[in-house]
Amino acid sequence: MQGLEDLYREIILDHYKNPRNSGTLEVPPAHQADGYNPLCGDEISIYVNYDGERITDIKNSGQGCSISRSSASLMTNAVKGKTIAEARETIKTFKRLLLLDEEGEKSEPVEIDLRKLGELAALQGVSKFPARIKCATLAWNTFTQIVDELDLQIDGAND
Amino acid sequence: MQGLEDLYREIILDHYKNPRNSGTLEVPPAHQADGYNPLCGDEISIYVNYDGERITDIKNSGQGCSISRSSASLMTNAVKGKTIAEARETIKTFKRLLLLDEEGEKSEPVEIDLRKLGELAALQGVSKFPARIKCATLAWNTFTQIVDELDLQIDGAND
Amino acid sequence: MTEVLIDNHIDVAKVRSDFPIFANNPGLHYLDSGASSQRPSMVLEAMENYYRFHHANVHRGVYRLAEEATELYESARERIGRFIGATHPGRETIFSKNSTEALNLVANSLGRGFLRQGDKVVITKMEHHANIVPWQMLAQYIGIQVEFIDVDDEGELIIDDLERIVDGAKVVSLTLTSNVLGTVTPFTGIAQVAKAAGAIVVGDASQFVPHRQIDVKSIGADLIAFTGHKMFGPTGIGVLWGRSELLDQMPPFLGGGDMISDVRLDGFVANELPYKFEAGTPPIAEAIGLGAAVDYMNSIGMDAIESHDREISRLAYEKVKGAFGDEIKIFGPSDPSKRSGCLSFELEGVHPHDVAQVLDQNLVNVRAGHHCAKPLMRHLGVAATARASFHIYNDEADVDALVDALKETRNFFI
Amino acid sequence: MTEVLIDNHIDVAKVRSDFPIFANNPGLHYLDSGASSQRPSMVLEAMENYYRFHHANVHRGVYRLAEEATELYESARERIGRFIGATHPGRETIFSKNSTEALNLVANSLGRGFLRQGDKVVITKMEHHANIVPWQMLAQYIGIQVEFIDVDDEGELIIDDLERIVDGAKVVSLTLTSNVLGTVTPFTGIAQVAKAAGAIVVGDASQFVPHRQIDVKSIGADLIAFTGHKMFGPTGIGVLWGRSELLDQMPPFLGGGDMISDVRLDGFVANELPYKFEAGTPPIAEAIGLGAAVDYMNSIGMDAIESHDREISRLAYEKVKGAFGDEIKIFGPSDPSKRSGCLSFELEGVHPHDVAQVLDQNLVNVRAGHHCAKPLMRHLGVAATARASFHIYNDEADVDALVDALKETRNFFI
Ligand SMILES: Cc1ncc(COP(=O)(O)O)c(C=O)c1O
Ligand SMILES: Cc1ncc(COP(=O)(O)O)c(C=O)c1O
Repeated sequence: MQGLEDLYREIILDHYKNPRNSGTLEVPPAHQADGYNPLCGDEISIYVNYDGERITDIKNSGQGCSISRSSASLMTNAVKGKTIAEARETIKTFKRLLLLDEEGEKSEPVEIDLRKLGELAALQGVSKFPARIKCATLAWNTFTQIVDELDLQIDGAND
Repeated sequence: MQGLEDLYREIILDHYKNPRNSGTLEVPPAHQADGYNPLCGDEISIYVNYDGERITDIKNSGQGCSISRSSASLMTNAVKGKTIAEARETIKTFKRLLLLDEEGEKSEPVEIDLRKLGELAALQGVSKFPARIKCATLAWNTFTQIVDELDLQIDGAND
Repeated sequence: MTEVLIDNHIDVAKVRSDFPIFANNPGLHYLDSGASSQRPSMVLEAMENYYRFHHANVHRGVYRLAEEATELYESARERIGRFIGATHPGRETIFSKNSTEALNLVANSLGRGFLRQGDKVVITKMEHHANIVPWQMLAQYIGIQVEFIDVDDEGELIIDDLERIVDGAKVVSLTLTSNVLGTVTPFTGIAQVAKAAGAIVVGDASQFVPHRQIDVKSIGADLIAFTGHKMFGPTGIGVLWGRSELLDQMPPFLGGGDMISDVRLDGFVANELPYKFEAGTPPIAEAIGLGAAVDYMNSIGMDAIESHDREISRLAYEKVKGAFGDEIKIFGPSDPSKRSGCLSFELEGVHPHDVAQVLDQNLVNVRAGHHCAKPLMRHLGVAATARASFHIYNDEADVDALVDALKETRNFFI
Repeated sequence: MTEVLIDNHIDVAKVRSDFPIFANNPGLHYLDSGASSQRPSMVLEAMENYYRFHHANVHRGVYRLAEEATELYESARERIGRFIGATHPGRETIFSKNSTEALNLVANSLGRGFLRQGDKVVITKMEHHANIVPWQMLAQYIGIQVEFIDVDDEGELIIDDLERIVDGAKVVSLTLTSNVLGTVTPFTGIAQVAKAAGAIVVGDASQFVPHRQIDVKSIGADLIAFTGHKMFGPTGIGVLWGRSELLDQMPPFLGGGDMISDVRLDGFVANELPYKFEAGTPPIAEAIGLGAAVDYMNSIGMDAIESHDREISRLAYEKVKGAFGDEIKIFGPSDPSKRSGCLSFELEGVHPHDVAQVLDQNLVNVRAGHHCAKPLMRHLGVAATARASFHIYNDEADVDALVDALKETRNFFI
């Protein structure tokens, strides 16, 4: 069995107790997506302002456990200011960190440069707690919905 | 385990090979009821002519195993010429012989006078073969439908 | 460590020795029987014995193995039917795969045979999803109206106004014990009023049957559902009991083998009870296992089981409340004598998921989540609770372990 | 007594030693695997191990036991899905209680989401009731039209005119192997024509999967049902496989816990695959047992299992036909190489029920009846047949015992 410290790193507890980017944005102009974790009842809403090039602002609100809330906080920090392509790259790296493939299924470990990840690296321990993976991915999957939506709009605009 | 002779008594094989009262009667005036054994696909039709007092004629037709066909043959022999009350008495005795209560559920043995039963007694061995009880009772349960119907008519007529 | 639960009713140490999971997981404090109980070895042995000596498909075989299998299967039905007080155990006891399927059977069959657009079905806000979603599906497909009996701050149903609520209802369906609050509902009283209003009364006894003697004849229900795995039986089996007069009128639900008496190209004729509602090869080994579970419960005694349930529910409430006071919110009746089976709570400042995680490190197993009762959760104003739930193998040592682990949790997060 | 089946594929003696039923019933000639197979001890041990060491309810628990149970359950799903060649084993493999429920799920879900009054559904005259009655219920409730592909004297489907038959059909649902005739249907060919006509194609693989390798990706089906207890698994479990694109569009069938992602007072949101179709506590131990059964089949090798099936089907046909000639009527293909799994027959002048009874006295277990295929029986002009069915633990000695016992039957009755 894994120790609690593997799961509840300092950074996680800090983001849990002092959440970043919490709140809502006005929709529209902001894009909103909602996510549920049917297993535990956790709920999240993600709001994104996008200027056609970058994610200029991002907020989240919801209810959840320390893992799910801190993951949302870490995620919003990680993608704020990024382009869609960069955000997708971050999502991909995060999934690898949790030993998930792009579909979110369990996969073999892939080498990742933890230093490049910054604070996100704190979520690595979650991979050892299968029941908590869904907590950590909730915010990310919800954010992915918005990214997909923005991609569609961009495609549409280019048509 | 029980020997085959317990089940397939001479009388049973005789009634199977030389069925009595087989055929149909014209409906109306005859009363008809059909029965299925959903477990094995056996089918039976019973036809009864009733003169207001007695069962003046009874016939049966259908498909079935030696137990089901011989039981039909024995049953028609046993109730032909009887009043409704007498026929009910015979049905009751037959059920007891197979260790069934009036609902057709398994019950404790009750003393019965085998000599009074005549040929019907040959069906006693069936009680030791649970899977075959439904074969033996098919004709009887189908006949009971007609008896019930006649009883209703009598009640109706007396109103 | 702590004094042992004074309980003359049940010899918990002996009971624990009947359940192999405890010998195989030393130190385990299993407090999740509300989700699924453990199995005594007699239940496992009954199923093993069946598979190793007697297995064949039931009902249609003329040979000895098939007769033995049928006899074991039907005898389990009889014993389970008698255990709940059925008038005709052999006809009224229908095997399903779990409570959920039993309740879906009820909703679908009534939906096909009895309910029309606009008809009112009354349930409660404390129902498990198994007794909500099937009715919502009927609302979607045939347009029935689902109405909810409300819940007060004590976790009790608000029934002052019951006549009005059930007025005109075609069906009233409710739980006998809440799987979240531990509330035992005044089922019989509600059933009387509902019947007087002409409704069919359905009871979800999933959490009741494992702890309390039920007598289906006298509680006023027309239909009762429960589930094997919460009462020491295997997974893969549930039971629907119904009054045979009603079951006889209800159209079948699943179609296939065994539930028919004839099939032609242009239609089928349904079989008699109970087979009409058992399509396909039934859960044979599972029924035999549940029969053994019921024998086991009888051998312990339903009186003793109920007394134990009352005592440990009270003890858990008092010890946890005593240790944490206002730092903890316990859902459900504050009168511990009204509680059965479980203790749902919220430790201030710590999410239930995190509570369960830290408890697990201390080998204390509790469930965290919405417990398949999201409408109730929203009513309580929470997304999730932590829930400790009990059975006859739990004692005061388990409660103490819970309290100790909760203290550690608090220290970790706050 | 007789020469032993020359079969390089399977060491039958070794296989029999894996199945406790044979040691516990000396002399048994079990020829009813078409109704239900026996279980090897590895399957029983997998379930025992689960109950004794790891049981808890799946999916919702944060603690170790619940994680272990979930891992065992989901790993069984993965292995079963891979065994049938699913592209997404973890999403497309849905557990039901048996084939029958899987087919009812299909009919009901399509009935809710895809079919309207007057829509045509094509099945065949050789279907098991499980693939007839659910459609007849839809005919009753929403007014679909059920049409039947006919069967010829060789027990084969008449498909000369297939384009016309499936023209405009919304669903074409048929068996891969007849449980009465032993016919292996030209499923893939039919599926192609049906797909070209725009139909959803459903396969009942209940009798196919136990004997033949299936690759759901390549056979042209959208949905495939099969059942655990015929393939060495426990009772109480079946499988529905479906293309995930289709399953994603299909509305849920049973409502309750696990199949939702949210429930509010006024409605619910369905969960993702596969949970959307798994309401309530699933058959956890049964899935684990079926996972072990699939491992067992892999360890024997599906090639060897198929070769054995072909060989024993041929041998039984030839020996029985050889011994009784015109005194026996064997149903299904007269080309033994076209047969799989079973031999249905009528011994002239003796009712199948009586045949089975005398055979049982000789410890030869066969089934007698309509085999849940009454429309086919009427087509064959019989009320019942006797059916001997085979699996990997049967060999030539079983066939010889069948022939000897049939001789005794004839002498007794004629
Ligand atoms: C072809 C076929 N389909 C469906 C079934 C139904 O299987 P189950 O009774 O396990 O649901 C059977 C088994 O009897 C079968 O042989
Ligand atoms: C009150 C109640 N009803 C229904 C159910 C559903 O039981 P199952 O999952 O066995 O169908 C449960 C169990 O979670 C329950 O607690």
